[in-house]
Amino acid sequence: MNRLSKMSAWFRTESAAPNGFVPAGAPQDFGSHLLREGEIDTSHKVILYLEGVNVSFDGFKALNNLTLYINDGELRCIIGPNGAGKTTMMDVITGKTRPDSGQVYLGQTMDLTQMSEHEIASAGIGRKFQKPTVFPEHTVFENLELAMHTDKRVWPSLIARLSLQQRDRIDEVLNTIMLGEHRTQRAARLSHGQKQWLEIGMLLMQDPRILLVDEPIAGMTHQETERTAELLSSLAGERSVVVVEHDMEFVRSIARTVTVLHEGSVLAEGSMDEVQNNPRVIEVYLGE
Amino acid sequence: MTRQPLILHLIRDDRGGQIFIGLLVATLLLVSISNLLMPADSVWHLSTYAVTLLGKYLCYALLAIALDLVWGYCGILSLGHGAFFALGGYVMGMYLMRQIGERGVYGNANLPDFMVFLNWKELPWYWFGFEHAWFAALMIVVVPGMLAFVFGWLAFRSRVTGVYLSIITQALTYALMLAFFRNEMGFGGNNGLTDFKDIIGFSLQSDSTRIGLFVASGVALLLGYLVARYIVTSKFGRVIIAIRDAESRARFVGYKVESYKLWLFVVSAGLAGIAGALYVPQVGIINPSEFQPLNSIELAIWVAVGGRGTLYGAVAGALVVNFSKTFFTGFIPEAWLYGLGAIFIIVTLFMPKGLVGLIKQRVVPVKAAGAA
Amino acid sequence: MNNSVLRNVKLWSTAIALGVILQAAQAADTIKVGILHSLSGTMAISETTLKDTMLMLIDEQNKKGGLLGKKLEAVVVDPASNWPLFAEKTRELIQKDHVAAIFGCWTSVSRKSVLPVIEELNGLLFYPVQYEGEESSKNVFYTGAAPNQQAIPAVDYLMKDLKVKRWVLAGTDYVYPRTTNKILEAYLIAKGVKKEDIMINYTPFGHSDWQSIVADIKKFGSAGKKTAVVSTINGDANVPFYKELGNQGISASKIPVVAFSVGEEELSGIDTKPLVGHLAAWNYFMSVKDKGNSAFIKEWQAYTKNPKRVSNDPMEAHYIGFNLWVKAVEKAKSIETDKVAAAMIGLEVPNLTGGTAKVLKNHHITKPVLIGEIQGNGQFEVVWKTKAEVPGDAWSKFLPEDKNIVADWTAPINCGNYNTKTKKCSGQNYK
Amino acid sequence: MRILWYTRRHAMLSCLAWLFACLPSPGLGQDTTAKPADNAAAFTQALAGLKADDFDQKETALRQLVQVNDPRVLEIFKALQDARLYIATQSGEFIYLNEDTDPPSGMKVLNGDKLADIDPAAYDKVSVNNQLRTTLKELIAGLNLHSPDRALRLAAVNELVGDVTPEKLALFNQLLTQEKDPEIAEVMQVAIAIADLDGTDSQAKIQALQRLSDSLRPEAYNRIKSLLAESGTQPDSSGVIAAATKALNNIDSRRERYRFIETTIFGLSLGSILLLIAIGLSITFGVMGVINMAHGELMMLGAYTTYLVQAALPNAIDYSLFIAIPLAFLISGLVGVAIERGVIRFLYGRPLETLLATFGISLILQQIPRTFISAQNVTVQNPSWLSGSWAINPALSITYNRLFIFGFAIVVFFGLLAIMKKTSLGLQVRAVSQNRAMAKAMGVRTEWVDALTFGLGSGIAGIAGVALSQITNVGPNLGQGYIVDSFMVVVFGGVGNVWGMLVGSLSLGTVSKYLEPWSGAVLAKIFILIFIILFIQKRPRGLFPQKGRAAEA
Repeated sequence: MNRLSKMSAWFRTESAAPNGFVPAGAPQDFGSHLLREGEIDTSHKVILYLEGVNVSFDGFKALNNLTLYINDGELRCIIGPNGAGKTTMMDVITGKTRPDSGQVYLGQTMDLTQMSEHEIASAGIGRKFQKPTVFPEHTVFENLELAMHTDKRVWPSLIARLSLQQRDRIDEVLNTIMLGEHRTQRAARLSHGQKQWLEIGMLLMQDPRILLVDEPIAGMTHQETERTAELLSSLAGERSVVVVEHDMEFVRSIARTVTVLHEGSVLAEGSMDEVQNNPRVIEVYLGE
Repeated sequence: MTRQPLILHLIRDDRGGQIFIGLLVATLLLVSISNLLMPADSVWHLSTYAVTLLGKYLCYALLAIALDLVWGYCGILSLGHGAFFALGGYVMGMYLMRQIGERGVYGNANLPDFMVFLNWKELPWYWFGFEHAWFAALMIVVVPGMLAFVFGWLAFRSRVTGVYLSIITQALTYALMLAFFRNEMGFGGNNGLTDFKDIIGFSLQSDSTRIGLFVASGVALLLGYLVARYIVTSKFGRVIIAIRDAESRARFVGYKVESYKLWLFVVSAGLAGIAGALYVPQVGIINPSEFQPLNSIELAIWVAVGGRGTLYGAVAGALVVNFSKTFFTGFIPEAWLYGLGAIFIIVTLFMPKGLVGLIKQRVVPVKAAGAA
Repeated sequence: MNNSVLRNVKLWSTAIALGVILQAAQAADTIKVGILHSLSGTMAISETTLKDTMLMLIDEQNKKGGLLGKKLEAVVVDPASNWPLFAEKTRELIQKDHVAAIFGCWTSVSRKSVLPVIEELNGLLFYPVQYEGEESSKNVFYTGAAPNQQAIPAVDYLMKDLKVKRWVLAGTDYVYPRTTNKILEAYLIAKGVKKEDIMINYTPFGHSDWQSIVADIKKFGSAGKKTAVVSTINGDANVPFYKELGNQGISASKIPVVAFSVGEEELSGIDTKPLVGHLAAWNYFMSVKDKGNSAFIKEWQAYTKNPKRVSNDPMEAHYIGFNLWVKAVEKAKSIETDKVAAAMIGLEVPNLTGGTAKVLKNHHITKPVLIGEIQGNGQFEVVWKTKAEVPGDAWSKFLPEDKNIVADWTAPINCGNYNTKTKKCSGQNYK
Repeated sequence: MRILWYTRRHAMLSCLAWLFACLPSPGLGQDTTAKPADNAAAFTQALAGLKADDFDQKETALRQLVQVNDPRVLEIFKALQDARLYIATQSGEFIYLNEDTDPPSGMKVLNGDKLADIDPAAYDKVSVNNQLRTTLKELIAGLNLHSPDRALRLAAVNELVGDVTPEKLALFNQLLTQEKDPEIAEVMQVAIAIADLDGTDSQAKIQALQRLSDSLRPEAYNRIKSLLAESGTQPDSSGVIAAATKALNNIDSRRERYRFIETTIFGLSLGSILLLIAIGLSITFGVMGVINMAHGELMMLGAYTTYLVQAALPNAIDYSLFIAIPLAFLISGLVGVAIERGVIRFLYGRPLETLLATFGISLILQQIPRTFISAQNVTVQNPSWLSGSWAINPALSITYNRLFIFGFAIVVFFGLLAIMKKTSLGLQVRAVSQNRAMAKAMGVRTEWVDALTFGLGSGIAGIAGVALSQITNVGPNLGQGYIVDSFMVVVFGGVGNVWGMLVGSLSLGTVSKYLEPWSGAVLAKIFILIFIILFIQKRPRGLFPQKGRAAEA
């Protein structure tokens, strides 16, 4: 617990200057706010907007007029049966899938549908996949190094050397995800749960404003699950966290607001209790 | 981290590379001495035939490194790398053609023979400047690099990967081959460019020039290796391996994958171009058959035989395959295709890590045991 | 230009040549003969036959007691249809195996690739295939036809005997067809043929889809004037071309095709029945009735153990070239390149069509020109023949840029590319 | 200009021969009143002329022979055309030689006596050259004008269109009145109309031009063109020039239209070849994800199968394809199964490595015919029903072999479609390709399905080879020429999408044929390649991509 709180404290201090490496452009006037380029405008409290998003594959509507808002600093859980469009929604937010129609905005100003994956990632959206994906041929340490929030363009990478500060950061995250003694091991040789943790670690290294976490506890022990819940909860506030999860117990343990997706659109939204008592939700879940 | 000279730093953890560099430097010295200083009838004398042959192989080895860089480290199996090699060769060929001057068949100082023959009245614009060595030297990397840039920019931006990329790179080199075969293109058609006389003032027919070219190839190979080694040991190198293993992960972490691929592809094309440029004066001819898709496939085979993703493995592969090719074509000309075909199958089936992997398996454990 | 460099080149090459000769003199008790023909790759189709021919000839010579009291030894290498490899293998043959002479090459590009090496090392090459001319090297003897020994007589025949007024010059896009067509175009225009009555078409190697081109030829030929196709289409592309011709109903009596690259060997891959009457111009046909020829064919078929094996023009060229070389070595009593080359000029040996082949000062030989019509059995029937042998021209008289150039490897000129106006010898690496 | 050593032919003599042969004759009209005795003497005398070595003398003899009204003449002419006419070296007797029998047999020309067991060495062939062949054709046509056989008459009339001289005109007019067959009559009318243009009557000319303006025959077109050229800039008082210009324009526009149709047909034909070579690959590559570089060599095996079938059954060339097609399917298919079992099954999921291994296989397969048959190309004959072309009209004809390949490609395509959609194998193949593990769990024998699928793709490559043997070289290198093309088609159409492949191959074929007239064949091909490279950038998954989750696996 101690480590964790230290962790999130570190996040807070560091994030005072997010995207620090981005050349500071001339202040631009967006309405009443003065923003620097690359900065997320959360002046209306909402950090992520999805409005009327539609996606279809070969006639199958994966997202159907989906409208969803995530507030800045919120921890949101998204549940729904298989095929409800949870993963597709994440794909749309991270730029992997382009919506057929609809708007996706980060803050007031950034149109995510016009940005590529790496731009979205640099703008501050981090994602953890359903199936843990790490870089198998790299060591745990290198995995974290690669994920680190720094200038990720080609030329800087060619001459990049790790500073002491950066090494400390990696060490810190290594401790957080309890992979300290595996730091020189190839990621391919980690267990499933360890890979999950490594991926979460990479997410932390990225220092994102929004964390999209897809089924984080699959393959984790009970203890690990608890730690994950703790970590995610501690992250919320300064960051926004969106968790997709099947495990209701886990959702209950962390959730403040829950959104239920069904057939590509929002079926219900509210606290866990409200949602669980919603007759339509009951129908959908029991009907299966 | 202690400060070390860059070169030592690059090969510090690279046992294969150390051996490779040692062998390469030794070969360069021994061959030069044996060819130039030993009398022709001495058993220690190495004939110019052997020197040129070795020089050619060194060029192939550099080409193999270029491919290993993109394939072994970034998973881009280009089946059109022969095109960059050939383009580098053509640039060199153009320079050498311009050096012929009025010593050509038709004695025209301004036009290469084949242009006189095709009744061209003046030099086409794209031949301008190639009489200057510095310009040609620049173009050797710029021309293949430009092609790689345009092609890569289109391909990587639209996420053409894997098999598709392999096939369209093949289409690229095939299209170039057809284009260069056309006499109207102004590159000598099927006959290509040949009958070179001298290079930066040295006669191409003298032994010392040949040794010079041989040494130049060796040095280019060495530098190419070190450049490649620098790239793969930098953070850039870790990123491209990450891209190879989990491309979308790399994107979501925030890397602009297409830039990395593009940059690597261009560098690799430049290396291939240098290899081609050194190859041409040693073999004395460049013609469109160098663009054959078959050549590029064979190149992939060298790398696979040697072992991907180690750089020195690619060098070993290029040397082994080509030496056995030379040996078998002289020894059992009718049957060598069977042998070559069998090698490809055996390597892919039983030696997924190539010769290098095999040696590592066998030798390293023994060594480790001995040390303990 | 840079004279000192040139002198340097000469100095070096002489030194190397001397070295090579010294080495050659020390060679063992056999005389080695290099055979440089592709045994794999695209050209294997044509060149393998020539390798076998050479082996047979060498075998035969050894049965007769060899040469200068020594046995001949064939050194066979495979340049694998790879042009740089031709140069490499030439170097290997001369420097490693110390061969006395090389018989080899087929395509122009392979010869061009070998040329600098053979000149540098002062070797001897016998080149057996009809080619584009525009070349005469001190170290090469051209036993195939130059353009004036094939193309021009054939066109004369078409013009005079078949009254052809409209011409399609169809070829594969490389230097031999380009040169031949260039010479022919100049020749036809000099003969009063209008430009619009000449159609020139180039196709890539191995072209297989001839529908549009044959349709074009058909259209071009339906303009009311007698039309003929002069084909310099190479190798593989011929089969689909002739098949398309036959299927689109272009018979020889409507639009005859005279080919310069289609011989018995190529026809053995084609069903010739629809092609009867189309023409080919060569210096030799298997069907020529001659004692020497029938003996040669008999021996060839016995050697290959195939009673149906055909012979062709480049084989005859090797036959002539080999006999010339043997004779020259005997005359020079040496296998040194310079002596043999000097002894070659003026030598005569019988060819296989009842005449004699004489070596000219330009390193080409005299050859008769024969025009044959394709028969249903895959053979040619001679329908026309020059009265005497035609001497081969290295430089064409019909090309303006060649007008003043002569090739003469005897004193005082001693140059393959001598300009009679400027009195300069260009394009040579040495004198 | 240089002296030509080889001047030989003398136009003079040949002109004289012509005059001698033609002058006293009434042209094609045969003098039926000549006495038999005179005829016999004239016949033998004329026949003796064929013994000459000189082709001009032979031609004179031919023209003399045709004057003699003798039924044997036609037979002699045909025998000459087919190179069956021989002369006994000793006796100088003419015979027809039949080399198809064993031993060769013969028949005497003069009296029809049969000769069994002939030594061909004792006879010399009466050789003909092109010039004589042309003459023969014309003379035979003249003789056949009266033939009762409709086909012969039609061929004769067709041959003579454009050659109708004023003397022949009367004959044609007379024949026309008797002709019952509308097709022949129409050709005759065209022939007469062309001849009419030589006359002086403007009205007749204008009428003839009106008739000709419907004709697509090149003879008509050329005659009208030359008529216009002759009249030059003279004032057009009679309206002939106007009529001729109009007729020419009319023909031109129709020709243009047919030219377009022809190009389209050429394109479809090329496309069907592309389709055929790509179908097999679409299975091995598209369904199984194996980059089969040996695909071309499997086609080569099919082509060699055709050769072997023809070599084994030299008398059944016409049926050879029907034996070769199933056999080639079987052979290539078995080789395919062997490749799959021996090599590829160890490499699933590593597509780039299948590329390397199959490339090795292709080298070995290429060398096999070199070792066991020969490095040379081999002869594969076209069955007679595949030779020649279907003439729709004088401006448009389709060669039978192209037609056959088009039909064949379509049949194979739909055959494959049926296999994939209707049979249990097809179902299993699709199941395995979509979800291997699930299919396995459902009890599909995936290994067996893999082998059969690969065998199926290879077998189809084999039958494509049979088709290719009908239009191109059969040699060890056959496959290499097609490998890049076949990959292009599959990639362009969309991997794993058969309909995409159909549309892709046919459109690539036609586009390249439309390009060819103004760019040439090579540039057209380069453009197509560049187009495909750019196209893949735009649509990385081909013309008809698979979408959704399955596509991302």
